[in-house]
Amino acid sequence: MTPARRLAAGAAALLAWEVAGRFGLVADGALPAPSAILARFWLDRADYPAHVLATVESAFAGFVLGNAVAIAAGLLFALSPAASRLARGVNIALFALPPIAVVPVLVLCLPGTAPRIVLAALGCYFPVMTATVLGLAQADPRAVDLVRAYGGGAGAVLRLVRWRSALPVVLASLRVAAPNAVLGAILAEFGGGGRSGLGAYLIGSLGRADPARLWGIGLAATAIAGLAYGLFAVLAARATGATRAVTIAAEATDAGERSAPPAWRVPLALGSLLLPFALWAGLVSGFDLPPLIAKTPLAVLDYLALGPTAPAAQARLIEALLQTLPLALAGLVAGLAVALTLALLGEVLPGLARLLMPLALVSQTMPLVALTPLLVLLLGRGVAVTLAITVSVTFFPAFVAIAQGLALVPRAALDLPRAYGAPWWKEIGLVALPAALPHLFAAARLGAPRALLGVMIAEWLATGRGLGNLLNQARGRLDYGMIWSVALISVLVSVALYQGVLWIERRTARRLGAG
Amino acid sequence: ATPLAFQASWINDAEFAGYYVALDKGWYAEAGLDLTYLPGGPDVIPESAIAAGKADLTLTTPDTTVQAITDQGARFKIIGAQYQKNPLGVVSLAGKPIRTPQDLVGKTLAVPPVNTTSVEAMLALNGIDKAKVAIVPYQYDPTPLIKGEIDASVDFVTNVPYTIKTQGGQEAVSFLLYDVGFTIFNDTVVVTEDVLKTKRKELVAFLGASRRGWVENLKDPAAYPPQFKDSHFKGTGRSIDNEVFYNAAQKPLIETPKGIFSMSEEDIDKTIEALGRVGIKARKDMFDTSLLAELG
Amino acid sequence: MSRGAAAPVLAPAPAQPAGERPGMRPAHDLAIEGVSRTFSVRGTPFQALDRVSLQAQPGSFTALIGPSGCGKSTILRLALGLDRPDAGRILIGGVEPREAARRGDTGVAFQDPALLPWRSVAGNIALPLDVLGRSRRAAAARIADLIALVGLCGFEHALPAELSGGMRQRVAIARALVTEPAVLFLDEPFGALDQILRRQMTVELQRIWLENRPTTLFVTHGIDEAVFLADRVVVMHSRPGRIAEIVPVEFPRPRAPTLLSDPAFHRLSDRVAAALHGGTGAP
Amino acid sequence: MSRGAAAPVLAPAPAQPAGERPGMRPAHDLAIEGVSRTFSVRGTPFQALDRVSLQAQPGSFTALIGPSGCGKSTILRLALGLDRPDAGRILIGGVEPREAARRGDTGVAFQDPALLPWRSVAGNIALPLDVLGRSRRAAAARIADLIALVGLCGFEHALPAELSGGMRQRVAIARALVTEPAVLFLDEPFGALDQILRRQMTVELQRIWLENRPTTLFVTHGIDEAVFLADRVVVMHSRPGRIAEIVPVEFPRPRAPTLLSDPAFHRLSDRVAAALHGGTGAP
Ligand SMILES: Nc1ncnc2c1ncn2[C@@H]1O[C@H](COP(=O)(O)OP(=O)(O)OP(=O)(O)O)[C@@H](O)[C@H]1O
Ligand SMILES: Nc1ncnc2c1ncn2[C@@H]1O[C@H](COP(=O)(O)OP(=O)(O)OP(=O)(O)O)[C@@H](O)[C@H]1O
Ligand SMILES: Cc1ncc(C[n+]2csc(CCO)c2C)c(N)n1
Ligand SMILES: [Mg+2]
Ligand SMILES: [Mg+2]
Repeated sequence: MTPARRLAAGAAALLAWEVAGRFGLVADGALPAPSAILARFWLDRADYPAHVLATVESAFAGFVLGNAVAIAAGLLFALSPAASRLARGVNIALFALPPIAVVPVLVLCLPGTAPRIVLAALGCYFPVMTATVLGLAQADPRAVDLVRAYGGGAGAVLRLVRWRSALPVVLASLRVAAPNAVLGAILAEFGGGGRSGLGAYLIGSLGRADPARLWGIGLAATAIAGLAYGLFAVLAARATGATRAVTIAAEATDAGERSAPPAWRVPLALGSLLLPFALWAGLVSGFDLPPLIAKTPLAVLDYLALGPTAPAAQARLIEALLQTLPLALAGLVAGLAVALTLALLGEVLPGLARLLMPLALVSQTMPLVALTPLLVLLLGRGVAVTLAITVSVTFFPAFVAIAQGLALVPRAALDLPRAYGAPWWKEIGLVALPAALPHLFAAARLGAPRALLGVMIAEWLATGRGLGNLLNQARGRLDYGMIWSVALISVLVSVALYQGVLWIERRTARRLGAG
Repeated sequence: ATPLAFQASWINDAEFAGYYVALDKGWYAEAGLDLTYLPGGPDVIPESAIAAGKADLTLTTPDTTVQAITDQGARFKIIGAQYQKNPLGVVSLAGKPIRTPQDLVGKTLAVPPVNTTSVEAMLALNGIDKAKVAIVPYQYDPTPLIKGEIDASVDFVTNVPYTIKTQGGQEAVSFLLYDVGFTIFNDTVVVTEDVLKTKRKELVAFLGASRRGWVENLKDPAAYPPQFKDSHFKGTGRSIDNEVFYNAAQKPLIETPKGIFSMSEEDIDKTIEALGRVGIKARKDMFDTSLLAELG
Repeated sequence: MSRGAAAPVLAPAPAQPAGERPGMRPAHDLAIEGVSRTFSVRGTPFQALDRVSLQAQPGSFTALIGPSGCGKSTILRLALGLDRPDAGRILIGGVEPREAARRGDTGVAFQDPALLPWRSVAGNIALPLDVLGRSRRAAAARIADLIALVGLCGFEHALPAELSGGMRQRVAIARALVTEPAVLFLDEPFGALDQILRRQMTVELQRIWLENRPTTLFVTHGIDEAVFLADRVVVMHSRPGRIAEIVPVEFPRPRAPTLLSDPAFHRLSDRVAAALHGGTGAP
Repeated sequence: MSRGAAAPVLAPAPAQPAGERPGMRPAHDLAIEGVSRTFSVRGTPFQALDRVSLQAQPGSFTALIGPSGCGKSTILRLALGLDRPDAGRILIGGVEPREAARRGDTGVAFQDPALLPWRSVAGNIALPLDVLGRSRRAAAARIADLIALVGLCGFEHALPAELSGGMRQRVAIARALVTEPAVLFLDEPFGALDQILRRQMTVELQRIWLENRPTTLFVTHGIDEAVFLADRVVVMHSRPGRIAEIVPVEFPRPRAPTLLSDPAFHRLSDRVAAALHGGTGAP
């Protein structure tokens, strides 16, 4: 697509949106026309600067903090498979903890804007850490051998080869981190009781039943995230160009999630499971939280298994889990399918893909709570809306990871199918996708915890079923035993999904000779 | 002046207008208090704030507070009630009115998470099987109600009819849960027993100054909200008209001849009884009316 | 190596019969007409090819020889449609390179073996079949023959990482031959082989080539190889890359290995060497 | 190429003087003692090396020649500490390979040039300096000399993607020489070069080698190259990879290109060829 045609297509899409909004064609007018959003924005113009500034401040601080920690952790995990294995539980927990369970505790423990910064940082941590580990692991083995042949140790390999190989992957992951940081800040503003920030503006605006205002807020958030996204997209593309291998290394590389030495496997797996609990217990006592709110692991054990509350709690949890789990699996598959489709579209019709990017970005920064009325009007309150919400929270990190993987396929590998006149799907199916397999699996590992979270969000916002609803209602009842239990279960399920993906990945790698 | 931190139960709106009046008039300072006002929000759980010591006192919904005391062993005391009658009600469109609990059968009702207990109580009190009502989550955006995706929502009747009128162009029909048997207070003023012991004087001072603020505010519900346009209500995303509506609508729910915040024996009994019928075991000793008594 | 019955004959009938055996895939002619290509090397333009013209008759064998960096691989990439010339055009059997590639008329071994690390030896050899949508099963015998031809029996299931450099290059040669292309491009296919194997493979290549007589463009640094195999040796010079001389080779076929010690062979080789020396040498 | 004053002399004094010029990095001996290595090729064991022993005197030049897949590259990887033998051991100047590498005593050009795509030609050549923590600035002149030596003037700032196959290989050669190693490993460094350049580089390599006399292990498929450059030619056979014969080469140095047409040279070359032919050929 030429820039002119892309512009035309963009204008056409905007026009269609305008018509749909003006004439109330979508969801009985719950989708506002762009002009209505602009008009509302103009009326509200005095409100925005302070809110935008507050959100930018928190999001930026969280972005810097989260990414710094993520990259440092990624370095550690890349150098030490044991540390990586040990921290896996904590990592997934940080990514999988539902914000609706986390924010009340953050708000209680931390002063001022700290909860916003922490939530923004949490949104960055996992994708960027994963990308760092993957990028470092994916270094060309020939280059690694070269440095080692000159006596270079892990440090020299890291300094001269690995970090530079990781650069495009890490920069690409910052494309994910940017909207996540903005959304994280907004979510904390939304619920945290502050007076500034787009999130605070949003919670006040919800009761107005004015979609134009909500879209204005969402688009302002998108604009903030979009700037950072665009910056890192350009930087990542540049870095990719000069990182892409010219020829193909004969050895396949691993995807970063290396297994630990066999003798250590069992203790590390145990440690990985126990570490989050230890951290949890430590934080609860460290912040001196009242026992009403902050349940210790033992208190949750009591609530779930030993105490008088156990039978009822178990029954409710199991019922909820049975509602949530199948949808989470379906959502994971659907989210990855969308991610893959979008990434492939980027290869085949880059113009169209670029046209879809703003839309994808909106889906990442628009707080779902603002979209709920539109979604339930369009899709009802059943499986459709659940899958839509789940896909929307799952696909983006996976999409960016896959697209980056495809962009790094060595030139020589693609020459081969092209020299035989391969149609695009064969070029991709026979060469590009297999070559990008580590990135594909990294995408799946990113998707797994998100899928569960997505279903829980849908249950919380729209369907009123499953774990999400249980959590939501437990909050209403001040039933902290149940809140912690649901959080615990959702993390355990995420860990299980993650391990499942890892298992498939290992089997595939072994079959393809990289294991 | 002694510092005192007050955790509000929601974002800045007319629900807290009385406190803003007292703040702006300097009546807390006059009463010897250096009041910190903390706005609330969906993730600020008021009971948590006082339990964690972030605030000295807060406003709560009594059902959750009582449950926290009975089930979790929290050491809370209720020392006053802003709403004599809980403003929570079932709101529907005049075109498809829901006037009684019985009308809810077979309908879809949106309920905010914090109010699930109250709604289930109301249905039980009226002999309605909750399985016959499709209860879906509610996030305080009335759009699904206006568009007819749901039949009714549980919301503050002081607030949402305004939106339905301005955005939906329709009249709202509503009934209070209170009026169908769920006779509880709301925005109960709650403290921990510790604070009650150590800051009794300040709490009394707070109640006094706040009562002054509320009396002043309710004299003319249209008077104060516009004055808060560039202070307490700045940037909330809500409109001053909405706050005026809210302020007027809440007037009858707050005012009582015994003085704002008061909890009469009779009303305490009503609250205990209503909660008791859904298994929430409130007791008289959870309510401490002695501070109000000091106000006279 | 027997011709797979499954391979469809897509190309139009050639202007001149390509080979002896009936039912063969007809070879195509290759026409390179005034092709120029300028790259940008770190921002500054670098003319890799300057008006290169070369006509190859159907069923002919052309060797391309020239100093490193003179544009040999660039010509191949252009002829395969992997790159586009700035001026001039290339036609294979009268059609655009990409079209010819789509029809399955071209086969190639790149200078770098470019094996897919996740595919076994047999899988890598079969890749062109997979691309062209031809049956792997029907070609199983041919694949086995090719593996034997390049001396990799017993390594069918080995992955590239488990092969030596020379073994990888041999896989690439087998892959170039698997589709029995009408036009064959080989970019220094024997560069990583020892001299014995190289000689052996040279002789084998002649044998295979005689079976189907694909129009062949053979890039090499070995003058003797070039003279032994080709109908003519195209000598290129560099900076800018251009054709300096075309030396015809008229020994009858099949050529026996004894030809390599024939004085006439040496005379021709010396002529090619002289043509090469006339160039600027390495850039 | 002049010796950079900055390069530290880390190696212990050699048992025997390595060269003529004073202040030079002393060459080390290379001792390969009964080394075996068995790989697993898709699960089945494959013996790549069978009790290979080879002693190289400090300052000696050893050519390693053998059929494709006989284990030449494997020996190099073991000697560089990139892989470990199953039996036997390798010592460089009396220390473990990794230790020697850390000291900066070794230099290598792998069979696959494997340039870092993000580094320019000059940057790639400087990589070993960066690994060893030596000053790039101090070596600037040497790098420029090496770029000229391998005929890449004007391409200093080009990226690997902008080079031809032969040009990339030449970068790898320059890179192997940049540290002026005491022990030099070259794995078919001239495989992708045309014959003229190859000859030129062979002569240049002798010149450079004579300057510092690093102990050199030179893997090649070119018998004439091997005989021209080496003190002795080690001929390997394959399956399992082993040393079949060691042919000493006693022509005085420096050897002039005219040696290549000397009958004595041809006799020796034929002896090497015969030793090679005795092997099993390609696997
Ligand atoms: N990592 C590995 N895994 C399995 N087998 C291997 C591995 N590396 C080498 N081999 C096997 O060891 C043998 C020797 O390989 P090596 O690369 O040393 O050969 P070479 O002598 O360098 O050959 P060439 O001249 O073709 O480069 C080969 O048969 C190869 O299949
Ligand atoms: N993508 C590219 N970008 C910039 N320059 C290029 C590119 N590809 C090739 N060149 C330049 O074009 C010239 C010709 O390259 P080509 O690969 O065709 O050489 P060649 O004749 O195959 O050499 P060799 O024998 O070394 O393989 C070289 O000088 C190289 O620097
Ligand atoms: C004690 C108390 N609890 C909850 C809410 C939140 N809430 C319940 S209904 C409703 C709709 C009014 O806009 C809102 C915001 C509140 N305000 N006060
Ligand atoms: Mg080339
Ligand atoms: Mg080798």
